[in-house]
Amino acid sequence: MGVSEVQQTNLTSEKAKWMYQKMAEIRRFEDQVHETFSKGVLPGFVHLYAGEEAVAVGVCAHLDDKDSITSTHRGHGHCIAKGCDLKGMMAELYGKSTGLCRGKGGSMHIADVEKGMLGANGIVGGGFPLATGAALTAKLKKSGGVAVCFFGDGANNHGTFHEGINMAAIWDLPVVFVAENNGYAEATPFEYASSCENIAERAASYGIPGETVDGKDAMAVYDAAERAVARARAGKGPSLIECKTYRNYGHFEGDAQTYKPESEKKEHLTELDAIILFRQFVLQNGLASEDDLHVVDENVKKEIEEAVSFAEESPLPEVKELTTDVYVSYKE
Amino acid sequence: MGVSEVQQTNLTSEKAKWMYQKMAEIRRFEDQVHETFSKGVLPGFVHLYAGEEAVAVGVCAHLDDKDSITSTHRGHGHCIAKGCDLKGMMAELYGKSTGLCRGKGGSMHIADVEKGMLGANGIVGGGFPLATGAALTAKLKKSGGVAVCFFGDGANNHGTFHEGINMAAIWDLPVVFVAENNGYAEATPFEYASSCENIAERAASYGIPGETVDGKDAMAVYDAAERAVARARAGKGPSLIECKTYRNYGHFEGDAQTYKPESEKKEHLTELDAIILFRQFVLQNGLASEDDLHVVDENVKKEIEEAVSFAEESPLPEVKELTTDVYVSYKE
Amino acid sequence: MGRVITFSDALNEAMKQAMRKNEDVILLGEDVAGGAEVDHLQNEDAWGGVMGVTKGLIQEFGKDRVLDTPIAEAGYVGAAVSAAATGMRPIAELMFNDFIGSCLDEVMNQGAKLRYMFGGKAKIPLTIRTMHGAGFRAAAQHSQSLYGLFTAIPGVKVVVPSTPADAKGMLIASIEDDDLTVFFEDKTLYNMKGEVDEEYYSIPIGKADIKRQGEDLTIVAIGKQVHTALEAAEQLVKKGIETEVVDPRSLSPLDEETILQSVMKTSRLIVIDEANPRCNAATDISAMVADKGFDYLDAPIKMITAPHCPVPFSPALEDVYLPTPEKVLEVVSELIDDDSSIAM
Amino acid sequence: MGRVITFSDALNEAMKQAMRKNEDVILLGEDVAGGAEVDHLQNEDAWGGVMGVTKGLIQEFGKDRVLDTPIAEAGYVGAAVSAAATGMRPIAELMFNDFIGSCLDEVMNQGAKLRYMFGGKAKIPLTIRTMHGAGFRAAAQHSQSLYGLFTAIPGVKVVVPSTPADAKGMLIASIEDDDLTVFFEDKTLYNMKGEVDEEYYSIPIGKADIKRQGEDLTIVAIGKQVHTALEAAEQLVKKGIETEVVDPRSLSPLDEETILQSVMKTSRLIVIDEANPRCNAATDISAMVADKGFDYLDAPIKMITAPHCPVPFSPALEDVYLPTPEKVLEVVSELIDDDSSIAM
Ligand SMILES: Cc1ncc(C[n+]2csc(CCOP(=O)(O)OP(=O)(O)O)c2C)c(N)n1
Ligand SMILES: Cc1ncc(C[n+]2csc(CCOP(=O)(O)OP(=O)(O)O)c2C)c(N)n1
Ligand SMILES: [Mg+2]
Ligand SMILES: [Mg+2]
Repeated sequence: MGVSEVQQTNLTSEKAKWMYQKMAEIRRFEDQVHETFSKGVLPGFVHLYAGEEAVAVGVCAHLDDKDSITSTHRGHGHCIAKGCDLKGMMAELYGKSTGLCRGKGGSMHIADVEKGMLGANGIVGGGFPLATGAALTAKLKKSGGVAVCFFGDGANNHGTFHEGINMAAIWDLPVVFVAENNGYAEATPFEYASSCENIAERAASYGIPGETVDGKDAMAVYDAAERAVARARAGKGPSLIECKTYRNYGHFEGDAQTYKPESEKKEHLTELDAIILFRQFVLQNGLASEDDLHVVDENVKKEIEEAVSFAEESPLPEVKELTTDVYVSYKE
Repeated sequence: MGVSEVQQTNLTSEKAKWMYQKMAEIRRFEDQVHETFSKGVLPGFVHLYAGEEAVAVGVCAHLDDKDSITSTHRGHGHCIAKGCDLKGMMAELYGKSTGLCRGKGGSMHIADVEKGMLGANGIVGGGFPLATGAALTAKLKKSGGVAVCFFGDGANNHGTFHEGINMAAIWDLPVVFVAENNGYAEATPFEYASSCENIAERAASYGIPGETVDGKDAMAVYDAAERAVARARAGKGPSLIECKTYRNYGHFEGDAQTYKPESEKKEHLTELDAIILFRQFVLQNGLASEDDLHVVDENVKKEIEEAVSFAEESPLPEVKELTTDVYVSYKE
Repeated sequence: MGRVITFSDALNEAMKQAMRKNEDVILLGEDVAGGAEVDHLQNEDAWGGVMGVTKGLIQEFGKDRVLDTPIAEAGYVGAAVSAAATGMRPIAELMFNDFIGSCLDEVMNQGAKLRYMFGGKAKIPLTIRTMHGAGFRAAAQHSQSLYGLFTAIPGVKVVVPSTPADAKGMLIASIEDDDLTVFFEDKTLYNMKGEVDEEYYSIPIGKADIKRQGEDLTIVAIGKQVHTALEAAEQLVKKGIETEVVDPRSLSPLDEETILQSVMKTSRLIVIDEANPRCNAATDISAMVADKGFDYLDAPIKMITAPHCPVPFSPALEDVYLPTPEKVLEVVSELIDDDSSIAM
Repeated sequence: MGRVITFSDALNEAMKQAMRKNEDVILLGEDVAGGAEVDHLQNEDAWGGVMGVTKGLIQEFGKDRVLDTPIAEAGYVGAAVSAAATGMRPIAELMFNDFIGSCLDEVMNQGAKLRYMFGGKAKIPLTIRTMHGAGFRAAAQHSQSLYGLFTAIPGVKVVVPSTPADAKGMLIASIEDDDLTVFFEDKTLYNMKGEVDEEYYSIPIGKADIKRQGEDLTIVAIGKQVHTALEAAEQLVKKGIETEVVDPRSLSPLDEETILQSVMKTSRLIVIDEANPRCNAATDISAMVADKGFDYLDAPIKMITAPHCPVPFSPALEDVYLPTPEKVLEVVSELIDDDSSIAM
């Protein structure tokens, strides 16, 4: 791993700043949630995305609102990269009525269908069929949209991986399957649970392209995603991209992470940090100045503070909302 | 396809005759069932194995009672190759109390656990986890046994394929996964539903050996199975063998098979017939004489006739058996 | 205008008309075209489903709207959920309801819950058609009646029609409905004939139908068992007992009102449900009446169901597995003594 | 001899003792060791399950008997079914009961039916341990109570303990049992403390426990709701109402006898089940009593359950989702007028 070797990039300065901002938003959002959670303010199971920012952002840089993504239990990063509102997100984590899901979903089900974010998912492997279905709609409606399925190394052994990818492949659907291989599924190492060396190898079973990239390197992800999204939009079918990455926090908040070697943890918090790496890349390529990035950092800081205040000040849902929105219509 | 090129074989004459006999038994059993069914005597869904004999027999030639197999909805051939009693089988198809399952299972659930035949299965893909579990027992109990999972080309797209094989691979379990690629899942062609060209290619996803053989050629199956079973018994883990084959009858009894080209059907009933091919092989290699095989044929004919009489004359289960054998014990 | 057609043809017509009306309606499932991709079949003799219920749809609507799927229930049912959430109005066929074991997550945790979990910001206009029921000699894994399992899931609607006319109208209603509906088709009813309007029409989900009027006894029966109840009712006439047969038609929502009103009138209730006896629709309906209709009741609520065992293969056993008019008569004689006055 | 330990420790002890006693007992599931394969953890600080319930088992029994599985519920639950059929006595942990969507087939169509379909020539001594229940802010896909779904399946036994002592004794009984048992653990009870014998002991499956004696009212409550019932009962004493609290402990088989005897004594029944209201264990028990105990009843049978909606995330909503002692009191006041004599 290291700074991307793509030194001549055609990344625009605007896009680079957008990427930097999104990565910074994710990091700060997650650090904030970590802190808030540790104070006992936040309820529930919370799985943080910090450390994996380059994946969500490198991929979503190629998407717009007509494109869909399916996410995982570790969904905040995907939400932010897909353009969801930070205030609505934070309020959702607090279970407030102003949350993206009016407080009914929480961290594990955070979603914004209008933005094409089809939901975090509490079920590992739940996203494969859903992404395939969204791509089917795009194909039948000729919307030009693509669907991206983010999934973990643990999910790669679930049956839905096989069923979803095979179906997308036989129907040449516009899907990009993005493995976030962070080395662990809860406490279980990837190497133990998976009979393949790289998830990308499994693409061959479905006759689709598969490649493994350094998931800490936003530009490596960006480039691979560019090819895969282009292929999907051109009607040539799905691809699989495996991003080798790492989660900075525990599996969920409260996990002591005894299964991770100390050296490994440390390395990822320092020289292998995705944001530091991307920052260097942006500066070296003159895509933004230190000052520019400083402004972004400050803005992000403010955004997150505002999101917290918004969440704190928002009202809880009213009791009568307990049974609404189960159905569109239900004759009692 | 054609006569096996393995002309120097170390197959014993005894084994060759056993194989020929089992293949003949399967064919005649199925032809008989086809006839009986068409008279409206037999109830239910019946899926015939005729045409695919070389697969079950070529594989089971390496197994004994301590080994297990899991089967499919098309299970009669596996039963016979694994040594199940023909009378008990036929009685089961008639729903008689003398059936292998006392009439409670029928064709789709025919089983004989003592013989290691863990059941036909009405659920496509049901066998992958079951074979893996039987292999786990063999490994933990150090029985030296292996488990064979027979499955169809349709089943190869089910999630359990992925989950079962991955698990067997990471635990180095003694399983042999045997694909019976007969080109169709009901009316759906293999090429349409599967994104791989050959099922055997998918073995690579699990880091296990995969090979495609001519499933009409009993010796090609026999040889591949020999390697795979030896590997399993040696504790080296699972393998996948794909046998290209064909079913002579419809998906189930009553299927008009409009989806099959006439020429294809005809070819398989004549020059590509597995039994004719194996007969030639046996004779050419001096493993048995025409007379020997004639005796086998006559015996098989008698066996099947006896099985039919036995089934016809056997009593139906008594009404009180309706609710027995749901549990070993159940405090009401 | 009405003609006499089969249950199966009524379903076929419902799908055809719905697909003509709205091009967002698509059909997917195993062999729903059935060989659409086979060259020599292209516009001819494709299966149209394992029982032929979807015959002819591929010819009229083409491969984009009638999709044969791999044997991957989680895959295609999950895809249908999401296609529904993103703008289509799919009909997914789960060949046998017994196969729900391969895709329950997609129904229970995704399709049924997305709308709620997303705070109302999604809808899932998906219809899952599926075959159920014993009596076909199809043994334990192809004969179950699992509507109870789905009725238990908030976010799912459950329809179990008993006649060709109901089948057509309620399938159209299910397709038009903006929620996830599981639509049950008893495989032994496919050949049943009945009068069915030619026009496109829908029957509201959640409205029970009184299939027979009576004052002495209410039988609520589900799906095919409506006919068991009607047969029993005919025989009971001879004993001077007039039976009201209520066909709920949908189990979720359940038309509690109609059931309660009937029990108010008759004071006696039998529920017939061919599913296994525990936590099924029969217990659900009984319990509802034991609460809300307790004061109307003059006798215990009786349930006639399958026993607590899998569906056996042998015809000798399967025939005693299912409810029959005779069993109904036996139970009625427990409820109403021959010598006791009915209108007591 | 009895010591006060947690529900979680009671389960842990049950597994340890059962595994010591019989080497065919193995444990498999996701993270049940939890990093057993990580070098630096080998004999130390492995997770022992997402909630730590199986902590220490890998150290004592090793990798052959405590198997971390991939995230492949159909795969490992199906493997456990077959391992059971071929001579092992596995405990498979399904982390959350909500994940049954990924492996229902293996339970419903394989594990539960093999014995019957094979004419009695197999047994499936498999215990599936699984976590259920709301109140943990775990939202719609990690908070369900799905014991009703399993109770409906012939061939499955269903255990739902409410105290540490019952948890230990019934888990041992489940492991010893020759049938497929699904054992439910309410995640919000893990820290509950209670007296538990140190010895290896078992409590028969199918025997209800009367957790409190009373003459005026019967409450049958499931799992954690036993404690809701007991709390309510304490408050009812002040109103002069003596409540009998029956804990069925297993839903399949269900101890109908004990429930009916209690209703015979009290003439009034409330069932508390925190599952969604349709086709659940509450309807099952109510319906049973509305049939077999109808003549004992002086009042409608009331059910207190969750509403027909998924489990919401927001604490503000989840707190009103679950049954509470207050709700019980409200329902009791409907059943028993303040001014009416109780022993009427
Ligand atoms: C079907 C299912 N099985 C198990 C779980 C419990 N679980 C939640 S996250 C997780 C690990 C997921 O690992 P991975 O896919 O690598 O994603 P990561 O957490 O590393 O991002 C598990 C086992 C679940 N939520 N759903
Ligand atoms: C889970 C499941 N889905 C669908 C079916 C219906 N079905 C029975 S056999 C079959 C085709 C199986 O094809 P294949 O695996 O190729 O086996 P073959 O019949 O060709 O031997 C299908 C779809 C089933 N029994 N189980
Ligand atoms: Mg991971
Ligand atoms: Mg096939």
